[in-house]
Amino acid sequence: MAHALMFYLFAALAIAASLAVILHRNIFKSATFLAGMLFCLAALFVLLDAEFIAVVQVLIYIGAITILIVFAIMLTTKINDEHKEQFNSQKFLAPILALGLLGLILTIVVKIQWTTAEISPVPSDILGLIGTALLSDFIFPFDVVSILLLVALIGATYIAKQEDRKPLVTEVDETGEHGDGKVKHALHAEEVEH
Amino acid sequence: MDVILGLLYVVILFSLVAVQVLILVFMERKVSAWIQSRIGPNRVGPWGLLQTTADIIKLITKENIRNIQSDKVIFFLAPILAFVAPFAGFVTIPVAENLGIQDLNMGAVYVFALGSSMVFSVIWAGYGSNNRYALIGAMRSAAQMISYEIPLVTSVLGVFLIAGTLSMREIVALQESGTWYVIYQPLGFILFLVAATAEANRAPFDLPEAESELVAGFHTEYSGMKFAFFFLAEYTEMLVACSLMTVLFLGGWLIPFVDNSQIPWWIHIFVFIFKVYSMIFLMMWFRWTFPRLRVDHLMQFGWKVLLPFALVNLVVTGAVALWLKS
Amino acid sequence: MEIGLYHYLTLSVILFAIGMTGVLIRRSVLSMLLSIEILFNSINLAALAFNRFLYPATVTGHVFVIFIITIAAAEAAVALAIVMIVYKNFRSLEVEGLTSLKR
Amino acid sequence: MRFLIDVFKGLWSLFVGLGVTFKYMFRKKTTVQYPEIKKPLADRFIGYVKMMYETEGEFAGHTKCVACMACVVVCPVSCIQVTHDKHPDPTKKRIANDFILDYTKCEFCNLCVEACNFDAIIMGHDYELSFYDRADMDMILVKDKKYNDDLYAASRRQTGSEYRPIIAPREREIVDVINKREHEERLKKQAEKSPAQQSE
Repeated sequence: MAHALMFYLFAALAIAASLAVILHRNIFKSATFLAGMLFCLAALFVLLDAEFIAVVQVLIYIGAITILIVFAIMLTTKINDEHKEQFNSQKFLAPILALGLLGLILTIVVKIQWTTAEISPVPSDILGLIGTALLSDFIFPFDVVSILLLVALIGATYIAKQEDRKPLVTEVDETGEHGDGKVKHALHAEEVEH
Repeated sequence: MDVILGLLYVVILFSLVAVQVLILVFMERKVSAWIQSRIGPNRVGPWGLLQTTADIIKLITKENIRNIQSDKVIFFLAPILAFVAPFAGFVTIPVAENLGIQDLNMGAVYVFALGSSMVFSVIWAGYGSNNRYALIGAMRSAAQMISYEIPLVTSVLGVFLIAGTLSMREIVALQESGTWYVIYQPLGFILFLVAATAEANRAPFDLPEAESELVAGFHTEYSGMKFAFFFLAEYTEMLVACSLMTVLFLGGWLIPFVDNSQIPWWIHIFVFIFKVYSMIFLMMWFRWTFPRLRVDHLMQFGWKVLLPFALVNLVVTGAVALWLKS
Repeated sequence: MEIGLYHYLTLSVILFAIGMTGVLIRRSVLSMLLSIEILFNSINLAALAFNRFLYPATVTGHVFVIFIITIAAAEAAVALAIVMIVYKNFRSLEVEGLTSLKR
Repeated sequence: MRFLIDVFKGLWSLFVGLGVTFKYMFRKKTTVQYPEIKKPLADRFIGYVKMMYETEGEFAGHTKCVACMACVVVCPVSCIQVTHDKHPDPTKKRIANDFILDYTKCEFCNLCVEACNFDAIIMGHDYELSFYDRADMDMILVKDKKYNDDLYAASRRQTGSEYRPIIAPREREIVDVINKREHEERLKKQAEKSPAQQSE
């Protein structure tokens, strides 16, 4: 009973939060709602007896990825520009398409008879099992992911650090000057001093 | 029934933490006074003991001021999250052999996860106040916190490697017979101490709220009760960090070289509290000794010194553990 | 009614549809990034639900989720670097404007 | 290698710093418990304007101020108000009846004291200038020509121990010498004048 109650509560919250993510005009609040949705999902993971994944979700998704996105938001977009058009021309077509897809997958999900007759208890030492699995059965994907992370790290640093490339903007900004010289310093103030 | 019991736990824990924070604030003022050859608060109550109580009463009865253009909801939620996140970390910390609310299977990681979600409260505070100083302070603070989280977690991995478990209670039990993990992991302990100080935004890493540079960083706009919550959050975070240190490195409630099963549980509690308070004293001592870091040095220190040492520590620990095993 | 696999899968599919809508209708690159995170998480939920209800003795679903989270972190880092450079060059993050690799 | 040496040197320096502050923890405390214990002030301390009164002679207790208005004129913030009356001493023309100083304006610039030709006001050693009421800050230094103990106490919190403040001792000496000389000259003049008057 408690399980069902918790499930419906967090499911409703997750759906509401994700709707807020895609519909809210203020992008900072969108990111905040994303964190809320991730937290609800972490709660659902606990209901699914995956406490470790729930903790990792909070630690990495909320604590690192969402914060990174918030940083990018702060550094680029004008947050309070709420009167701007936020949606593109597909805003009526896309939901229909998504609803169609939803119906399709739901039909498939319902049609299939999953063999869930008995729910056996989960092993107690799930953490040890994950560790063993990562370093035995999944050692190759594990290595590939490690290398991918490293490559992404180097690549991201390389892309973000191209300060000697000239900014290509030539539009006139408010002061009447060309944007040329002024664009650089904001993002790369700390690199200049080295 | 469970719900009522849980609520009871929360209320008890909250009052305990609040009292601890009162004591800690008083202790901080006294330690700072001694280091600067002063006397410190000595007027309100006997030996000035009621000084912090008076301060808190003043903060609570203060008018609640809010910038009219600030974001109401986010502005309100930020101090609450800032306090709740470290407060919830107390759930897993074992104070004595059978004392502690819940021993989670991955207790330590749970505490770190809560610590990482604290960053959000800082960003909320900065954004919600609609104030540039607050926003700059918040961004600095967030950058600092996510940078120092990595060495913080990496430095304790050695302990987990030796212990082979993430459960706090088992980690303490493994340190019976005086083999504290600080002996096996001195480097890890130092790194954890430094990173935890930075994580709690304490001096010398208190750039986010640098009084002389940024007014008060992300809580510039906060006053009264909400400010009190941020204050509470800082000290709670310190308590959690020091409790973690005690559990992971200093043998929790255990007394070394003594048969601990013969000792009554209330002595264990006192031993635990004594250890936690000595670590807190160390942190306060840091605060009143070291000058504040410059912002670029802060990042350099985190990434170029702490992280490499933490990784080296981890690799060496792993290699030695493997060698001993084979 | 007992909460079973169907419930979790339904929730997962709904979240997936919402995420997809978000990717399709938003103009800003960052909003699309947020929607992609929703997509990732709906997959995580499905993986964990399958693991819990079909093969509870193994941890394959958990391992998958760990990989997905790792890749999401890498993706976020690279995407944000690209967002930075795009913003530097175009002063805007709207997808319609980003039709050329160079301007 | 150099990096490692730097790191260890840095670590060592931190320990040294901790040692220094640890030593300071057991030093003698330098706090002065203020309201109970007061540090002696420097002689030149500029506090609170004080009125001087005649201490001897026929008119002891009367103010020295003769309402020449020099201080009123020189005051940069116009914080002094003086009303005057006829002086009971026939050799002097006027005497201050009310001497009111507005401390909300006063900036302790010492100009009035320098302008005073009769040594009637002086910068005292009182520095506790906080009040509960704005009206208290209009301080009445003289009322009805004479020093009035009650009035004086009421107009401010009496904190200074000595009524007659010490300014820099050397200056005090010079002032005393000058005063003495002037007094003698005045007496001499009087003595010269009076026989002449008598003779006339």
